[in-house]
Formats: sequence, C-alpha cells, structure tokens
Amino acid sequence: MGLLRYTIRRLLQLIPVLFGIVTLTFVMMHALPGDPVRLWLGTEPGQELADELIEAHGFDRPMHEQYVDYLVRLAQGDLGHSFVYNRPVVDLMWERMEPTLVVMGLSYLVALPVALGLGIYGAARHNRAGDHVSRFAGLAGISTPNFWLALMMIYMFSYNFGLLPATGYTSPFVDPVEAAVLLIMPVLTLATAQTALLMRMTRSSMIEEMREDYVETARAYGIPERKILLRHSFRNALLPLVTIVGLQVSTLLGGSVIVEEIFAIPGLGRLFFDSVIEQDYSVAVGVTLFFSTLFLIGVVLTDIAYAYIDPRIKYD
Amino acid sequence: MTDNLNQSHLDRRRFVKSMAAAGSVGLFAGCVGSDPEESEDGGVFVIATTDEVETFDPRQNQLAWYSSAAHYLFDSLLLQSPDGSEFEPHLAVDHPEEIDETTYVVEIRDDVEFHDDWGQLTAEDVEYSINWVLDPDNASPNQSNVAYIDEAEATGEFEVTLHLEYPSGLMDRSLAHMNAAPIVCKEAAEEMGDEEFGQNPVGSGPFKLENHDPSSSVELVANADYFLGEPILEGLEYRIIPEAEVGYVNLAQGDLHQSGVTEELLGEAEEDDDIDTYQLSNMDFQGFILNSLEGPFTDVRAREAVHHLIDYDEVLDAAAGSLAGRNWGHMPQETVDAWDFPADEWEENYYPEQDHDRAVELFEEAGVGTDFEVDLVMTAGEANEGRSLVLQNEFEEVGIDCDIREISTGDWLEALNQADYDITTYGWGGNDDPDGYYYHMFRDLQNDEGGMDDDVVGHSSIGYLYEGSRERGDDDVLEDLDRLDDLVREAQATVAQEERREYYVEAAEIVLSLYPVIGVYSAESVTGVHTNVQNYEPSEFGEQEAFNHWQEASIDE
Amino acid sequence: MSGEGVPANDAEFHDEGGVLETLTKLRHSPTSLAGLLIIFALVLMALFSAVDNFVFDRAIITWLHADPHAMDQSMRYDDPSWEHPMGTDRYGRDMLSRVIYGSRTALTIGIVAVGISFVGGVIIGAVSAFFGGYVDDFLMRSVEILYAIPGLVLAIIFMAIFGPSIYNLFIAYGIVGIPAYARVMRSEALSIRDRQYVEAAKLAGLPRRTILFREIVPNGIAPVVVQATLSMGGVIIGAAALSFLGFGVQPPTPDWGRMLSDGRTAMVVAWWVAVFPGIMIFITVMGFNMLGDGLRDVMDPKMTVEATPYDDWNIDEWKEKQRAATTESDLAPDTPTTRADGSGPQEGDRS
Amino acid sequence: MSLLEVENLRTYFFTPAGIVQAVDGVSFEVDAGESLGIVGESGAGKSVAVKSIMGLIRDPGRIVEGSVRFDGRELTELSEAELRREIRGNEISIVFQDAMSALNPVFTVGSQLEEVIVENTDRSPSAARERAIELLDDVGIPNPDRRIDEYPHQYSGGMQQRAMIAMALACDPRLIIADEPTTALDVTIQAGILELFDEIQETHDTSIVYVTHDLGVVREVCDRVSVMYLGRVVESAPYEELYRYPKHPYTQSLLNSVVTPDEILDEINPIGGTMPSAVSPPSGCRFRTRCPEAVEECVHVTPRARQVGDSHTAACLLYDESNSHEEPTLREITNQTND
Repeated sequence: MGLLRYTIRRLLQLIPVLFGIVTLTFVMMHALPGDPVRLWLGTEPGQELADELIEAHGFDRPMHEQYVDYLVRLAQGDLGHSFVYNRPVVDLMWERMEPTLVVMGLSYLVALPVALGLGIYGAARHNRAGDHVSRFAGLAGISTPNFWLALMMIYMFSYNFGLLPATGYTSPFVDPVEAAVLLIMPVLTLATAQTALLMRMTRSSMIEEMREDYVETARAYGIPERKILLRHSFRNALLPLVTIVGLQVSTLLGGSVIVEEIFAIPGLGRLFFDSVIEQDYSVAVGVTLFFSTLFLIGVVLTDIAYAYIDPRIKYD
Repeated sequence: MTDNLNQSHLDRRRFVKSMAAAGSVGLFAGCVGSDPEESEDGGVFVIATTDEVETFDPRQNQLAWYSSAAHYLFDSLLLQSPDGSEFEPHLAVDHPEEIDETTYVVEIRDDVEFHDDWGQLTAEDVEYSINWVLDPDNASPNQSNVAYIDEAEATGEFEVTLHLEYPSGLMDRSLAHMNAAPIVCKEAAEEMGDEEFGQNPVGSGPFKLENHDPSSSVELVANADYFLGEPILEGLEYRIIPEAEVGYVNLAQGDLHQSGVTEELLGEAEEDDDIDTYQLSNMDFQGFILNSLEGPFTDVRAREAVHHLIDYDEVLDAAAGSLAGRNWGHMPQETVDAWDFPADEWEENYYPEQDHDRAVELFEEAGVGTDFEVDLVMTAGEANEGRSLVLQNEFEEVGIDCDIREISTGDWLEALNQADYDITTYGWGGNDDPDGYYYHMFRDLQNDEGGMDDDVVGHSSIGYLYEGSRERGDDDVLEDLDRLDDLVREAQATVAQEERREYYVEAAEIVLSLYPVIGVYSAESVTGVHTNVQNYEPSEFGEQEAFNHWQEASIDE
Repeated sequence: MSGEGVPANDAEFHDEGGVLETLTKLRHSPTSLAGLLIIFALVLMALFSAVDNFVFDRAIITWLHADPHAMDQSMRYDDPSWEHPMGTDRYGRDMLSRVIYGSRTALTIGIVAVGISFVGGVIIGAVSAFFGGYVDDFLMRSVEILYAIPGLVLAIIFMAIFGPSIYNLFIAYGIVGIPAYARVMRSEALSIRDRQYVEAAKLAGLPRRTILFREIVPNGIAPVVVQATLSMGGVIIGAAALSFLGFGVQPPTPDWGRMLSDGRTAMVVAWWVAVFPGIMIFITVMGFNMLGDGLRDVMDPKMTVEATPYDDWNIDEWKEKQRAATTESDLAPDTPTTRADGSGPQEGDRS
Repeated sequence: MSLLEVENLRTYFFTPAGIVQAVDGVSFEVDAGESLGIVGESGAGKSVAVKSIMGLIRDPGRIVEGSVRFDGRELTELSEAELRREIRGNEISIVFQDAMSALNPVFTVGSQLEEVIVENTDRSPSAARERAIELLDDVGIPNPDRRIDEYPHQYSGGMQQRAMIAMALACDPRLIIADEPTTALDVTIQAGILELFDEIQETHDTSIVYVTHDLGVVREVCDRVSVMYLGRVVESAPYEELYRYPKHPYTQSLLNSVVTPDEILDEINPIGGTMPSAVSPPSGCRFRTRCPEAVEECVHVTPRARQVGDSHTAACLLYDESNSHEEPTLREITNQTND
C-alpha cells in the first residue's frame, strides 16, 4: 500500500528530470556541427535532393518547432524516425536492447557476489594480509581502463591462446552455452571495475558497521562472529551498497558503448556511438533518453529497496 | 573492389570510411565461413564486415560492403568479369543493342524467378527498377549513376528499351552494378513500400535473406531456383565486427572465412598457413587539397612550393605503409595503365623531387614568405594522421608553423563548405574509369544543372580554385578552368575510348599545372581468406564472387 | 572502544590546520605514501616534458633519449630494445619518449577537468545548500539531469558537438564531473549551515557571499577534496576512453589514450604499443586512487587510520622494557612511551 | 570466593598516536547478589574495564596483563569461542549506555531477543518467542505481544533500554554489567530503569556491576562503589561510607560537585582542568595534575591502595604514614578492596 504509493510518487518525480534530459539532449544533438543531410549524401549532393531531404525530415523548421513536435510525438511513445536507417527509432532500439541489458545484467550477476564475498572477507580480516591483498586488488581493479582490459583479453585469450571467440553475440535465451562462451570477455570487462568498486564499498561499509554498537551488543550476547558479520552487519552495510549498485547503472551503460564497440555486440551502446558519428539525431537522442530513464528507474528501485531494507525509512 | 560504381559516386559510408581509414580497412565483404555444424553441403561462408547494414534495398543503399553483398540478393543486367576487362550479359541475354545513339534495347532472360514465390522477373521489373532510381522524388543515392538514362521502357515481356539523355561510355558499367541499376521485384516493392522493402528485400540473386540480427550478422541462404543453378554453398553470413583487427583475430582463429587484413597484420596473415591473402586495389586517390580560395595557397607558386616540400614516398609510407602505390594524374595506377596515360611525363613535370630550398624560393615568389601558419585539417584515421604528420614535419623544417586539427567528419564537411582550412587530407574512391575522378573532382559545380546554392561552393576538390579565380579575376586561370570543365563533361558524354582518352590527357595537364591537389597514392586493401574455402578468389572488380559465371565457392572442411 | 580514553582528535575541519594535520597523518598509511610517490614522479615527468617542450623545443629529451615527434619509417614497429626500451610506434617514433611526454597530457586533463568539476561543484553545491528553496530545487534538478546521463555518453555528445581537442576534453569531463561534487558540497554545506559560527556570522551581519565563501565553503571542502582525488583516476581513464573512441587529443601531441587507440590496430604485431601506455594509465590512476583512499580514511572520523597491526607488537618485549625503565615501586609504567614504535621521545612530565 | 574477581587488569589500546593505557592495574571483586558501582569521569576507563571482563576488547585494544576470574574460572585464558558459548549472554550479560545504537536498527526487537535466546539456550524458535514476550512483559513493556514485532526506532528511549535489559535477562545470567544504562535518558525515565534494576537484583538474585559517572545514580542501586580515575581505581568503599567519608581528594571533589544527591549532572567536571591523556599519563599519582593536595612527592611515587577504614581503601599518599616505596603485593590490594 504505502510502498505502491511511494513508488508511484517517486516515478512521478522523475517526470521533470526526464523532461530536462529530453530538452538537454535535443538541444545538444541539434547543436552538432555539420548538416546531417549533407553528411548522408556525401560530398556533392544536388541541391534539390538535399532540400527535399531537409524538408522531409523537418530540419529546415525552427528548432523550437522541431522540439515541440518531438515532445508531442514522444508523449505518444514515438521516438522519431532514423535518418540513416529509414526506420522508426523505437524499432531500432528494441532490436538492440537485449544484448545491452544481458551484458549489463550479467556483469551485475558476476560483480555482486564476488564483490560482496571479497568485501566481507576483507572486512573480517581487517588489516591482516588477506585484507591488504583484496584491498590492493580492488584498487587495481578500478584503476584498469576497461577498454585496455578488453584489448588485452582479446590479445591473450583469443589471439594467443585461441580459447575464446573475440566477438559476437548470441542470446542466452536461445543458446546458453554459446552465449556463455561469447559473453565471458565482455562481461568480465564490464564487471572488473564494477566488482572492484562494489568490493571496496562493501569492505568499508562493513568495517564501519563492525564498529557499531549493535555489533558489540551481539558479541556480548554470545552471537557467533560469523552471524554478526553475515546477518547483523551485512544487513546494515547493504544500505550504502544498494545506493551504489543503483548508481552504477550509469557507469555500466557508459561502459556498454566501449564494450559493444570492441566485442562487436549488437547493442544500444554501439547504436548510440554510430548515431553520434553519423548525426542520426533521433537515434542518439532516443538512446540517451533510454539510458537516462533506465538509470532513473534504477535509482527509484534503489530507493524502494532502501525502504525495504531499512525499517526506519517510511514511504512518505 | 566490388563497391565501386559506375559513376564513381563516392557513397557516404565509403566516403566517411575512406577518410577515416583509407587503405587499411577491409571494406568489402568477402569471406567464406564454415559453420562446422551445418556443413554437409557446401557449408556457410562467413565474412567479416565492419558496418551494420542500414537498408537491404540496393536502390537506397550507400554502404560499400553491402553493395557487394547485395549482388548476392539481386541481379543486374550485366556482370563485370573478375579481371574487370569485360561486362558479361547476366539478366540480359546479350549486350544492349544500339538502335540509335540514344536508344538501346536489352533482351532479358525468361527463366528468372524472384525469391519466395514473388513470381517471374520480367521487363516490367527492369523498367520499374531503373525508373524508380531515376525519379528524383525517391532521392536514390544511385540517381547520378544512371543520370544518362532518360527513361526505361518495357517494350515486350522480356524486352526493355533504354532511352538515353546522352550517350555514355559508362553504360555497361552502370548496368552491371548494384549502385546503379539493381533489378528489384516491382510487385513486392510496391506492395511493401520503401521502409518494409528495406527490411525484406525481394530479388532474384543466388542467395536470399534468411535472417538479420541487427548490428550482429546478416545471414543469406542459397537460392535453389537460381537461374545459373543452385550454389554449392549452403549460405553466406556476414558478421558485423566494428574493429577490423578484431575481425582478423576471428579469421586467424578460424571463426570465420574472410576478413579484411590491416596493414599491420599483413605480415601475420601472410605467415599464417591457413590464410590466403589477396591484395586488391582500392581504386582510389589519396592526398591533400590546398585551399585556393583564401589563405597562403591562393598563388599557384605557393601551391607548387608545397609539392616541393614533401617526399612523396615518405608520405605514402607514413600513411599506408606497404598497402598503397604511388599514382600520377590523380587516378589509380590501374586506370593509368589501362588507358595508357603518359604517367612518366606527368611525374617528370608535376611531381617534383623534394627540395626545401626551392620550396622556400617559391613561397617567396608567391609573396607569402615563410612567416605564416598552416591550418592542416584532418579527420580521424591512421592514414590521414600519417600523411599529416609528415607534412607537418616538412613545414616545420623550413620554419613554417603548421598545426594539425583533427575534426569529426561532420565538421570536416562543414570546413570544406566554408573553406575553413589551408590544407586538408582528401581521398576519393572511384573505379577504373577516369571519369570517376575527373568529372567528380574537377568539374565546375556552378555549371551543373540545378547547381548548388550560391553560398555553397561545393567541396569537390577544386571548387575553390574555380571560385577563387573568379573572385580574384584571374582570367588566364579561368580560361584554363573553363576548358577543364568542358573536357570532363565532354568526356563523360562520349562513348569512344580513344576520344575520351584525349580529353583526359588534356584535362590532366591543366589540373596538374595548377597544383590545387597533392596526389600521392592509391590505397590497397588486403583481404584474408581461409584456405578451406575452395574455388574462390576475390578481385577488385568481381561481383557475386562466391557464385557467378566464373567461380563457385565451396568450403572444404 | 567507545571513545574511552582515546584522545578526541576526530577530524573536524574547522581550519586549514585541520587539512594539514590530516595530511601529516597520511604518513601512517603506506599506500597513500606510495600513491603520493607515484604522483610526484608523474608530476616531475610532466613538468619536465612541459618545460622541455615549450622552452627547449624538445631538445633535452632528444639529447637524453629521442625526440618523441621524430618519425622514421624504417623503424616502424620496432621491438623494444636498448635503443628503444618501449619499442617504436607506427611512424617509427620512440615510445618511451612519447610515454614520458604523455604524462603531461594525462595530468593536465586530470587536473584541469577535476578543477572545473571541483569549482563548479563547490559553487553549485554551496549556493544550493545556502539559499535553499527554489534556488536549491532548480540547481539540484539541473544537476540530476546531468547526472542521469551516463558520463561517457554525455562526454561523447559533448565532444561530437565541439570537436575533438584537448580543451574540449577538459570541459567535457569537467562538466560530467560537476554533479558528484555539487552533491557532496551541498550535503556538507547543509550540515554546516546551521552551525554556531555560521549563525554568529549571520548575526554579525556579514554579507551572504562572505558567509558562503569564508565560512561555509572552507569548512565543508575537505570531503570534496577527497572526492577530487578519488575521481582524478576516473577522469584520466575517461579521457583516455574518449581518445580511444576517436574523440581525443590532437596529433602529434603524445597522449596515452590515443597511443592506446593506435596500439589497438597493432595489437597482434606490436603489443608494446598498447601495453606501455595502458600500464602508464594504470599506474597513474592507481597512484591517485591510493592517495585518495588514504585521504578518505584519514579525513573520515569513522574510518580511523589503520591501527598498527597487532602482530607487529611484541607485547612481552615491550613490557620488559617498560619494567626495566621503571624506577618507581609501582607495577604501573608511569613513563610510557608515546610513539607507536616504542622508542620515541617521552612526554611524561618527569622533569 | 567472590563471584567475580578482577586483579591488576591492564587493557591498552595500541594506536598510531601512542599506547592508550585505558585500564592500568585495576582490581575489584563482586560477590553473588552484590551490586558494585564503578564511578568516574568519562575517559576514566570504566567501560573498558567492564568490557575487558567479557573479553569484548577489540583491536587495537588488548588486555596486556591481569586476571579476571568468574566463579573461579580464569576468563582471560578462555578462547573467543569458549567465551561466546559459555560466558557471554548466559553467565554475564551487559546493558549498554545507548540502547538506540546498541540494538540493531534493521531487525525487530523480538528477533534480536529471540536470537539471543536461541543462541544461548536450547529453546526452539517458537519457545524463544514466548520467552521473549515474557521478558518484555517482565521489564515493563506494555502490549509485549504486539510490540515484539516492532523495530527499535519505534520504541521510546526508555522502552529501548528496557528491551535491552530484557535481552540481558534473557538467559538468567549471574552477573549483569550495566554500562551507564541511564545516561542517555530523561530523569523521570531514569528512575524507572533504576527501579527495574533494583527489582531484578531482588527477584533474580543477580550480581550487578553498575558503571556510571553519576554518584547520585550509584546510591540508588549499589552496595559498594569503586572510583576510577584515568585507568586506575583511586578509592573503593561501601556507598554510605564513601559518601560520608570520602578519603581520596578526587572522590572528595566529585562529591563536592554534586549539588544535591538526587540531581543528575550531564557531565561531571568537578575539578579544574581536564583529565590528561591516557597516552601519556602523569607520572606518579595520576590525579596530581588536578589535585589540590598534590605535593612534590606525588610526581615520583605511584600511590598504592591503602586501607583507610572498614572495607575502605584509597590510593593516595596522604594516607601513607610510612611513606614507604614498597610495592604492595597483589594479595594486599585484593584484601583491602575485598573487606
């Protein structure tokens, strides 16, 4: 009840932010230099042809008109028409949504348990050798550029050892085995920094929680250390973690541009990159909007999870 | 290079890409791939390509690799032989028959069926396909490639009459290529509309579209009812892999059968026993343009000076390494050879030895001295970067400051429009006909029908030379330029090769002596093919290479 | 250890001295020291290349090793050797010299972009918290909008609009970073806003601007500094990623991201072209992260600096020492050592 | 034999800033059914001392010397696991100062109580729940069957402390350590809690060690009092004796600062100056830097506990007739505090 109302309220609060994002991306895209028509036509378009195309796509109209038009269509769920593909943007995005979400989801799936495990281990062994090692590994993880990691992995595992295919994508819903083989490197690329970051977060909030009074209470009442760690502290340490997990959606989506480009994964990141290069306005705006929405939904989910984990927070 | 069309219109993607990575990215398709699982028959030939297909409609396509792939889905009236020497009848029963200078009749085969029960291919489909491209309302990027045709008319069930605007030496070429006159199924195209037809192409080629995973792969399956017989191959699959190097890794691993090989990887590929490499000309021209409208290079002596500044071989080396050859006369060496142009003479007269002193002298004569800054503009890409870096070094050696600006393609086109550069990297992809270079690069756009807007000088390479000369009232040069414009237009509307050759020789003399362009090299690209692909040899010209009149590829597991 | 008997030196940054004090505390954290060392070395490298480049026109590095811009096609992709310890690149340029020169670009991008984010974030955050109401709402919503677009995506759009150049790279990453700083600053400022000294300043009739920038900002800046150190690495990686994707620094300026991008085409034949710049990025980012980590630990009162590990203590030995030193009759060592190493000066007032 | 005997306990914290001698040679005893108050300013080492009993000192702290005997067992020699299974919760339990933070905010009061019960007894979860409701009822929480499922933050401060006490009672321990249990509470609520402690002591015959900085509170619940200053016990006596005849200058100033016995001061700071750091405590008598009676001698001599009355000891040179520098034996100290 309260939860539902809270969720709806949070979702409604997103509207002005989304509106701002639409405006911002729209303005930015239209500020791109060059004329998409001319870019599309190459070096020597006949003027007539260029004029026609410009008119057909409404590029000759004042920007505020185009903007209002865009908003109206957006409200109807229409993200516009791709200039390059001559197809609705929604269709293009729909076709490429799965790989992005799968890679992102899997990297969470890999990152979370590893990060939680290592983080809790580090906290439990605070200031001992094991902690130092995992701490250093964490630092190294977030210090490694993901694109470099991707290249090195391809060089090592695909080229040198011939163990893994360098590129491609198969839906895990169609062929899980092949998908697993194909997705190892992309997922690791995305998950490495992710794991490191979450691990550090887990470790530090666990250490912090382990210093809380309730931990001493539990100890004083003979609760086993293991239970204190995994039940009492962990439950509390989850709070900051959940926030980070939500915010990481953004980093992962950014990373998808690079990972999809290198590993030839047919996802939204690549669609975005190509559309920027080709100035396919509506596609670029569409994907940006989708990414932002995904992120904002992640944040709302985070809030809800937060409210669920922490009884002190009320849905109001 | 299968993607070079008739009219050597440089398509957008190819243009973008040739600027980005001229000479190194294996743009065209071609690869055979064996999918071990389903190889009972001829196997599936797997080919790496770098770009996503935007539309399967060849009439709207601008993508280089797809214009080659499209030839598996669609047929053309003629087909160019793998060595480029001749055009064989394909859908046509014979070569077009000349009725008069501007009327040709083409007899077409009566045994061609469209895919998926869309019925027989008839003269109506040919008429529809050609006229559709000609119709300006359809904004087909192929339009200029068939602009010499006024109209196609079905004059019998299997007979088409072509009414020409003017006779053209490029007719055979255009009828053989996807970027000019691909034959589509009229019924299907009309029923579906452009957008849907773009996703569900209906042609008559040896393969048909089986599946398209956007940004991932395009799968074609053999057409059992093809008029030349059923291909041995079970299918073709194009894998879209944006990074050419990664595509090569896949090839080396045996995951696919054909991939472009970058210059860096050439050595590796040649040493690999499982890979056959084919070095093919890109049929292009690469170099720099000098801004003749404003800035330091408005004087012809200043432009000539820059030619003295560089060592051509060094520029070529830095730009493309071993994957390029020098060219003279602003067209590929293949063309020069085929037309027997006087390249030695040109080299002697217009491609001076490196001589910094002479360069400085010329700068002085031109009145600019060495106390100026050069704005060198390039788009991203190794080839552009390499040649720019060399030129920058040469300028600095004679004490001229030179800044490199790397800009996006959009910016670059804008810079060309605005004459916002002193020197810029430039490349132009054409075909083996001089027209592909001379008409497009050297004509006066102001004389085009319809013309350009007044504020657009056009970024064709020497548009600014015309414009600048007019502004400066440089009558001598203008006279030459007028002649140049006449020559390239005449040459296009002439059929006899000998006559055309004379036009081009004269045109070359004019262009070269004005030094508006520094022409350095023609790029080559290498494609690697896995050795288990049999009876398959990629060539510059060949179309439908996995299955055509000359070869039938199969995969030997 | 509920605060009993532990001296209450919790890091409350009420003055510059607090910051300095925490900096001196860093000496207990070996990782921060290592981080500082790395950064120091990089700064030296960067300064050297800046001076060499602009004042001596690369004469020093040419004399010492090799001109980072000199091309030599005959040395194309030469293996690492004594002459070229990191090999050569596609144009036969010496990688070592270029890697050294690349430090300038990397550090400049990091520092300038973070500087932009820092200043922008601090101003927005402080103003937002101080004025509250509509100002706060407006600023925070705007920041949220920026924040909702993935950083790399925003940076790509930005670079596409303004064109690839190092200056645009600064601005792009500067803007991308603002939201994070603004949020940290705002929450700090909110907690400071109601403190007594701010109330006092208000009562004293100081202008709002003065209160904002003299009282609130300096006292809330410490966590923002930590944020800056920690995000420096991210910015350097991000800028390298942009260069990698082709929206980067102008040639021929050596830049690790760009070198890496070049390296990708040669990955198979010349691993060194991609490996060394990658390692440099890694080390640099690592340095900043190590420092940031230490800084955060020191500045966060909840995360006390790592206590001297237990195992390092030989209690019995220490007790023996104490006993031997005791001249008094009691069991208690009344002249305890004050240093963790057990050998420091004694502060007991025995005089 | 006393139920709890603490002898010469030293608990130090090894921090980068130096070694904090939080507890430095403390001894005391508690008999069965007796309640001992430990009084001192914050920073005197009271909490550390009582936590040391249960082995609750964590890194960087460590008991470096001394013994803690509970019912004849040496607790300092027990392993963590033995302490956990055999002592904590079921033999000795502790009530912390700030119940709000001592209770885990994300679990219901009931589940925390039940966990303690299940962990320390062989009750089934459902039996544990019954017991938990019973306990809440015992400590005076209304509607315990409903409130058991509430979270700590839904309780008032007093209720939280009662819940904490319920937890301490959960397994019928023989000793309850109350670490400033009322400090955070309003006066009126304090009284209720103190009554509850009295009641517990009577009904359960439990020993209580009551740590506080508030002499007024001590009177309510304690039979005997030990006064701590900077890690050491300076005076020890039955409450009445101490209240009437304080011997140590520190105790005297403490008592002087209490305006009326029933008035509660938030923080007592009865004497000028602040307590020196436990990292570098003054030589000799630790109180000398603030002591009105300090003499030159105090700098050099560490005073030992001396018998100054019936069951009354004080560690001050004022009461040292012989002024000898002899080292008192441990037995002596124990005896003195013991009577």
